[in-house]
Amino acid sequence: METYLYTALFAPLVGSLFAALFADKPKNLVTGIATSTLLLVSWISSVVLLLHVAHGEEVHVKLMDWIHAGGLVIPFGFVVDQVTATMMFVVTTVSTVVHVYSIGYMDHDKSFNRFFAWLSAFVFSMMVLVMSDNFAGLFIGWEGVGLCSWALIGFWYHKESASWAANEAFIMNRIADLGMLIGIFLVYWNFGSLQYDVVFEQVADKEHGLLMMVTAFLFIGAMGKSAQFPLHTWLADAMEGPTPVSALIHAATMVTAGVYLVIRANPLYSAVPEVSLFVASLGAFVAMFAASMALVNRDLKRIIAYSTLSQLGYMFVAAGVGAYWVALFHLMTHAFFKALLFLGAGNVMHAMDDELDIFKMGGLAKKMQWTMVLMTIASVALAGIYPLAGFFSKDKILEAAFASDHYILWTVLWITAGLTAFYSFRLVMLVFFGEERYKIFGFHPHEAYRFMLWALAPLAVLAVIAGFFEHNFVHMIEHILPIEEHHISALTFWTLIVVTQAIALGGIGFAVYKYSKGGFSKKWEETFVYQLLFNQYYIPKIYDEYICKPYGELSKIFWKDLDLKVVDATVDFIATTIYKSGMVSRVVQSGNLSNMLRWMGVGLLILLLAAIFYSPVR
Amino acid sequence: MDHILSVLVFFPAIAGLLGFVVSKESIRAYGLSVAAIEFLLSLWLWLSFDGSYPGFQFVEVLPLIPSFGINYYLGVDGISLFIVVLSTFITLIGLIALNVEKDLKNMIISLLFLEMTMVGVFVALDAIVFYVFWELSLVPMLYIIGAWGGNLRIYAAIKFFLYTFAGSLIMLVGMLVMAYLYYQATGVWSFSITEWHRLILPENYQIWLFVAFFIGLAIKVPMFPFHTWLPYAHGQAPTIGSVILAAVLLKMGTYGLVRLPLPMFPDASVYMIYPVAILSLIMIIYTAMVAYAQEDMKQVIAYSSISHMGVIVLGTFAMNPEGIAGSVFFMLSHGIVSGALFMLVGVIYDRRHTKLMSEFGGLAHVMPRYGTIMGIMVMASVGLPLTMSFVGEFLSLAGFYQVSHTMTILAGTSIILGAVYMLSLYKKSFFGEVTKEENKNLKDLNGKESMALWTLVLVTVWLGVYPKPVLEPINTSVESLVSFMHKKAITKEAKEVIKPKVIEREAE
Amino acid sequence: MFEAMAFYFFSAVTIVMFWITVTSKNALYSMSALAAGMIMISGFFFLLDADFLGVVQIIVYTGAVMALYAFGMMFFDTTREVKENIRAPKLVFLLSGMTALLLVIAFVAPIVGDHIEALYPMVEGVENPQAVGIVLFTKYLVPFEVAAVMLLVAMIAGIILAGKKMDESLTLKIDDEFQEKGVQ
Amino acid sequence: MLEPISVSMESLNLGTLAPMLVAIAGGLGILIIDLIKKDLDKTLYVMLSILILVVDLGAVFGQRIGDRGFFDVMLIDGIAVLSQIVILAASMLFIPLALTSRRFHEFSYPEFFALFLFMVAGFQFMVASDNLILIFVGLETASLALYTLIALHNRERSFEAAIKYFVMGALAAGFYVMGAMIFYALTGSVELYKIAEVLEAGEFANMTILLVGVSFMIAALGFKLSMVPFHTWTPDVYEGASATLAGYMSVVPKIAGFVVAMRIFGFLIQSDVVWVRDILYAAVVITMTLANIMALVQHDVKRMLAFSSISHAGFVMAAIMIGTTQANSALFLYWIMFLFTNLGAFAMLWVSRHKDKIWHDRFDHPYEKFSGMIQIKPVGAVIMALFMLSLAGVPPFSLFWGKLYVMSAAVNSDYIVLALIMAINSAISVYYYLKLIVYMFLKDPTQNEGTIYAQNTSKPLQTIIGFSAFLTVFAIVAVDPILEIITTYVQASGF
Amino acid sequence: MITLSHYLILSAILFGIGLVGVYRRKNLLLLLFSTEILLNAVNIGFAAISKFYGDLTGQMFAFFIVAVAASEVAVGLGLMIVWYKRRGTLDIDTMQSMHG
Repeated sequence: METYLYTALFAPLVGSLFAALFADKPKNLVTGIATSTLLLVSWISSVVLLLHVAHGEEVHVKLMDWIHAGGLVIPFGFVVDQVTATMMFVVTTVSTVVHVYSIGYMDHDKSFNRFFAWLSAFVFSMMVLVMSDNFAGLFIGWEGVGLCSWALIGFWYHKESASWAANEAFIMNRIADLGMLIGIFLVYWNFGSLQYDVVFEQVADKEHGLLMMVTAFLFIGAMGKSAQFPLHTWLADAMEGPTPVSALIHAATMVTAGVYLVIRANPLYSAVPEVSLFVASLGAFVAMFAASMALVNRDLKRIIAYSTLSQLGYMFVAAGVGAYWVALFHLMTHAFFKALLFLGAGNVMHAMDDELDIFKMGGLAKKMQWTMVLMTIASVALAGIYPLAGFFSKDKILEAAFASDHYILWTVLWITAGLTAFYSFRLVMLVFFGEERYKIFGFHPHEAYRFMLWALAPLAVLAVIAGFFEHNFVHMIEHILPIEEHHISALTFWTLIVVTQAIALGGIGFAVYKYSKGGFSKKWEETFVYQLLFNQYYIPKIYDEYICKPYGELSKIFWKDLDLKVVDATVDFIATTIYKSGMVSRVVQSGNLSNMLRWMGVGLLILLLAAIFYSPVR
Repeated sequence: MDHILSVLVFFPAIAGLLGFVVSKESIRAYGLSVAAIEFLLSLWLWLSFDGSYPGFQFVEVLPLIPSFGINYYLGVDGISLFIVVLSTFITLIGLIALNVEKDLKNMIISLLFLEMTMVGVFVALDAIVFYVFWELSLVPMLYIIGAWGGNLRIYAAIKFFLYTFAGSLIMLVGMLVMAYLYYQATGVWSFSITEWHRLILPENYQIWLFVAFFIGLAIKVPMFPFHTWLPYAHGQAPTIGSVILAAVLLKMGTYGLVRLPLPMFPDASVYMIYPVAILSLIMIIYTAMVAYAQEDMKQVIAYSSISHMGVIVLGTFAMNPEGIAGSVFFMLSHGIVSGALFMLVGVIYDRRHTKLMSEFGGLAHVMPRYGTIMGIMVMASVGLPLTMSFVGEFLSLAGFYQVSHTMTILAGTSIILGAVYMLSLYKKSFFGEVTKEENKNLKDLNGKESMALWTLVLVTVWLGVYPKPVLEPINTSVESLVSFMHKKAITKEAKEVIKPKVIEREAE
Repeated sequence: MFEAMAFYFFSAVTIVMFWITVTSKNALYSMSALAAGMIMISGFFFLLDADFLGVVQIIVYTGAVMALYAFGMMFFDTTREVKENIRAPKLVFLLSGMTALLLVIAFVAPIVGDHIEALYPMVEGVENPQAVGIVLFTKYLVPFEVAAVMLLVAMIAGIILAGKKMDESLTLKIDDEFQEKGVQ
Repeated sequence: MLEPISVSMESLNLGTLAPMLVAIAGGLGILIIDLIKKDLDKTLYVMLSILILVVDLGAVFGQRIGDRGFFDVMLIDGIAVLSQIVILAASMLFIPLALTSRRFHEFSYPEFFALFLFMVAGFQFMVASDNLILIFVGLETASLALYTLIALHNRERSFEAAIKYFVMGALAAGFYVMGAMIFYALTGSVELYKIAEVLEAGEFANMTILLVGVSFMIAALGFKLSMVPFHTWTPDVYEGASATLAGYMSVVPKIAGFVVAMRIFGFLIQSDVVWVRDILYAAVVITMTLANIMALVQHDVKRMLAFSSISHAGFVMAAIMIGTTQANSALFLYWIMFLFTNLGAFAMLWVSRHKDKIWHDRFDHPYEKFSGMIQIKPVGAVIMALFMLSLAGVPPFSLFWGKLYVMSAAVNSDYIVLALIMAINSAISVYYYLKLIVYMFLKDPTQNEGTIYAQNTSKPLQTIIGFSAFLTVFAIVAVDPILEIITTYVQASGF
Repeated sequence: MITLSHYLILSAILFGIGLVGVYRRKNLLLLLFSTEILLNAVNIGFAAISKFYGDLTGQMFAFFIVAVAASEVAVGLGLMIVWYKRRGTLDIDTMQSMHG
């Protein structure tokens, strides 16, 4: 099995390096094909591993020692257990699809080769992240995906907004990474190791306060990567990157790393309900918060991005209430339909010459039939309508929240479900149906390449059927994650389903109704609420005004006023004072003999005065 | 070979002297061959080094002023070995990428002399010999900055020289006091550092001496309020000067901290952890912010150097093997990475004769290979895992975490702030459209530059992925150093703070 | 009594003379006063039983030195009033006055001389020049000879400095070609 | 009546006089040769002088340490021998510098060499006696000869220098005799060992008067050693004198002065007269610092070196103030190291001496003159830089070891603050030495002709400079043996 | 009764007068006069001490001081002559080409 493990892990790296060789060469289809093939290889290995571990086995290997200093020993160790295998499956599946899709999507881009190099590098980092058997290895992947995300968001670096978004994403993530790093230090100094198994064994012996600190700091890391409030702004801006990137990184995989971390560290989190509750509450808050922003946004990709954010909130709720397997399950299904949604959006963008304003679209269904179908499937799944994948996972989350007596959370999530359904179909309606507004703006939409659509097929299929594998999933995952038994009556169970379905369908219905009639009136756009939501609660502005600008100004002050005018000037002042005192004291050296003689006299007089009036004790 | 260290020290100097004879046309080849031989010698030193033995190896002793206890005493251990290798390596790389036309001969000869002094500092085990090389290193550097630098070069060069010289003189007084105390204790004059290590002093003496040594070393590092010479020196120095200054000369300071005050004054070191840590924190955060405000690419990197040196100092004062080994490793990685960054800035400066970020933009379009390497090095500087810097930074911070949680969190902001200024540098210069006409036809890296830079990239990644061959000997020596300090410490607090290995920790 | 009277008399005259020497604007007065002061000092020497010294004082100072000075004055044409631009005269008097005052303060206190023994005692009945001669040519022969060398040096110095050869400076002459015999 | 005095020749111990007699006889010989045949070449006199100095040096080595001679007037102790060696070595290095390729006035006089030898003899007497009379006479002999030597350079500035030096010297002589008179008044003796004995026996009863006397002595010797504020002549005289003589003056009269100071203040410090210690402490610090900061603002290298030599003298005075054996040994070590470096530096100036003032209407050696020297005359520049670095105390050049040892002596006697002040002063001093290096190495040349830095050069000069440079660089090898000898000698003299 | 102190005080006063001259005089020749006064003042002291201690050494010293004074005059005049020849004045204030 080790071979499969290493194949799964290193195949993307090989592909990445191979593509990197051609990075500054003109487009070469080989890079796309090679990387996609290698990813397929990786996918196959992952599937093999998944099947292998499905029955409770575990593959654990140690490649080599990485860092060894003092008592700190960090190996390059990899473990494939059920959680990892699931993650690997998700990652490789989505990324294979994205790779193939990108061959078409990036067809005309001059940096075609570079794109594949980075994309594969991302997959490799993600694999390291999920496969590592220790926190440090996790951190490698963590930073690695951050790097790749930076490079891919800023892929079109000639665009100011893209490079800005890339840096924002990286720096935001870094803030969180600091928390994560501190968490790792805490783990090391208190558990003496960074290996998961060693650490988790000792959980029972450790103080509660300590565990709280550890989990809190680790969660700060997760907040950054999974773009939770208040570190969420980068995700929307990250949509500057090419759409396959958004699909892969900012929907399916990287952003879920935070969830993965919480799931992975579940022994720690289960031991501290306070932090778990916080995780869940924050998740619920973000779910609603993001959904609300998605309601009014006009940007095709940003809407999807907010929906991602919202769904991540769901996952955290699940993880927070202890239903780790549900979180993982939702993570998986979400990856499929969200990637599908994004890639569909990519098709639309392509057709619309990278126009993103959904109000400039409309009626595209005629031109882009298949895309419309795919995106609708994804939207339905996202809305959580039976029998698509989204239904199973989302419903479980609501159920878990309800069952753990967190009714407020449940309510929030329930409302959010309605909002989700609404904005999803708002998007579908505005893009594909209604008036053909694109004609006003002179676009000539066309359907994407056939093979790109075929590439999306697996995702579509998975988005539809993944939910039915719930039991297999549970069966597999129970080897590693706690499967809690809900003690809710069948009646409540069914009521919950019905209520949820109702609000989701209601949302869809409202959207369809409203937008088939031409949407809301202009007045609505002038209301405070609309403005608040449209400006993302003014949070980016606040960050810019109260953090970025003061930081820049403070830096300037530090440099110009403090470093140059105080610290350096002090040094120079000492030097010039000495020099000036030389200038002053050269007066002694007047060159006039009379003065020189008098100076001797002065010297003598001083000595005599000292002789007579200064008499130290002998 | 018993005298390999002497050979290592004096080979470049002798070669430098002979270099006067070599004709102007062939001097580059000459310099390269000498540097290459020197580098191979240092590699040989590494290969014949026994990584599992913590003490000093290849020791050479030759009396110089026996009546006063001054000996020509050389030796390497895991801590100094790699800095020696780094010195020879960076000199070689610097020479490969050297892009100077004016007075090339003088430049190469001074570089060779500089190499002698650098190696000398790191292998010296006699305080006076250490001091000799330490001071001597200023002279060629003064010349390099002053003769090939920018407009303010003379100011910068003098500032550099005077500042360091003043500091080291205070250190010299400290050394003399130390020798005297040693004489009082044993009746024998000795300037041997290893002998000094064995001398146990009362705490108040330790503190004063620590301060004396610390001032001298801190100026070189450069620690916070003493750092202002560095931006000038870097800003004005030619590329090769900055490279060596950042890569090796600054390391003298931090190396000195590990070699001198720590084992000599363990109690004072523990006593001073907080003041030093606060200075380091100011250094980390404040200079990172100042770096962000810079308009000149080179100044950004110069200030970033200071910021990173802060982490190194912090790691040194962690007083546990993790921190110290980490900081020693960070010295190496900082040497490679900042050296590479300065070299990269030099590349663009050679082409455009400006370093202002506002003059650039979109360089990634015009010079993709250059942009790639710069990107890698920027990321390495930011401390991305699997680059050398991460190992060092991680260990340094991890080590210091044991001393103070809050301070480590504050120090950890370096990974954020570092990203802030480095990425904004990268964005301003490399991203965006090419706006300036002059930038449109810039040539990408040439063969020399590529070779030098890719080598550095390879090393950065190699030691980031597999630091073991370097980290292990360092760790061996550092562990013995820390347990030595632990044993030597006289106060209870110091005994508590200085933590040898985990196992020993638990045994007590 | 005679001693005291003589002392005070000589003292007064000497002080006045020297005061004139240092303050007079007329160089001739100044020199004459100096000569007179010197003679008065020789008076002290006789008073102090240092006959030999007294004679030397008169011969060397009042004779030789004064003659030299007189020659110098003629040469330098300083017989008439000397114009001197004296800056900060108060400072001058403060400095010297304070110095003298402090010296006086120091000397007023009697010297405790318990442990002093004369190395070369004045023997009763031996004439002073004789005694001096003996000491000078035994103990102080070396300084005496060195003094001779010193006088030789002074003589040579005076001769070559005042000599004609100094009028044309080789140092200032620009000589571009080096002559092998160029020492002259 | 007096009894006849019988003196045995052995008790006179004429060997103690031999070195000085050699020098005096040599001087007279040169005068006689000049009388017999005029217009002999200066090379002859140079070589004769060197030979005489060699014989002189031989005689010094022949002296037995601890001898007193000639009714105890002569005192040949370790420091006397050491300082004579330094004096003679410096003289031997100095004299060949007369062999320049340009003509200068002073060397056209055979009397120059005679006076020079008399001066050397004067210094030798000064250091080889503890009789205040002989010290005085020797000092005056040497000084009067020196004034003349300065003036013989024969330009207006050198006369000015000589006159200033002379007048101030006369005042200092007045101070000296006043000091001596007070010592005599207190002890009835003019011999230092006797003075010390009497004072010890009287338990320093007349402290105030004694201190007044010491004040005068400090003033007098302070003038010789150019301690602030008695230093004012130094820069002017160095500037007016020829570079070579300035170099000589910065070394030889001072070592003689140091020895006298050691003799006079040594016993006072050893008998714990704290006042002397404190005053010297202050004087040392002021001298070092003030001279240093004044040197910072100079425009002329020679004048800068003048101030720097004041500062170095202050540094070394500290050794006398400390007064331990190590300190006194350090003094000699320092001065031997200083000798080569400083003479070398002045010789470099001498080599580049121009008769026409190209760079400055006042100075012969303004900093601008040396700008870009590395490109025109690299070897010269490197050697000059070596001397500058050595003077600055950059290791491993000669003066560093002197500084190290003096500072160590300070530290070992618990004068840590003093050591720190010394360190700071060294740091300040670096600036002005560096300034020359900056001009030489870092600035662009103003002239392109290589000969401008070697106007005055000749083989002997190059040899001397090369020799000095060699010693400057490889001083480390010599430190230990020299130190050993010095320590033995110093210990033998009871310091 | 005239004691040693009387003489010493006289000596001190004369020394002070000499100092006045040295500090005050601008004419080199007259300045040289003043230095003679300094030496003479000390000579009185030496002679007096010699008398009161009954020791000849003081007289010896005085004798040598006289010799030194004479030599100084010779050298001093020589220097003044060369200076006068060049500049035609003995005023100190004209002698300031070197300063700073």
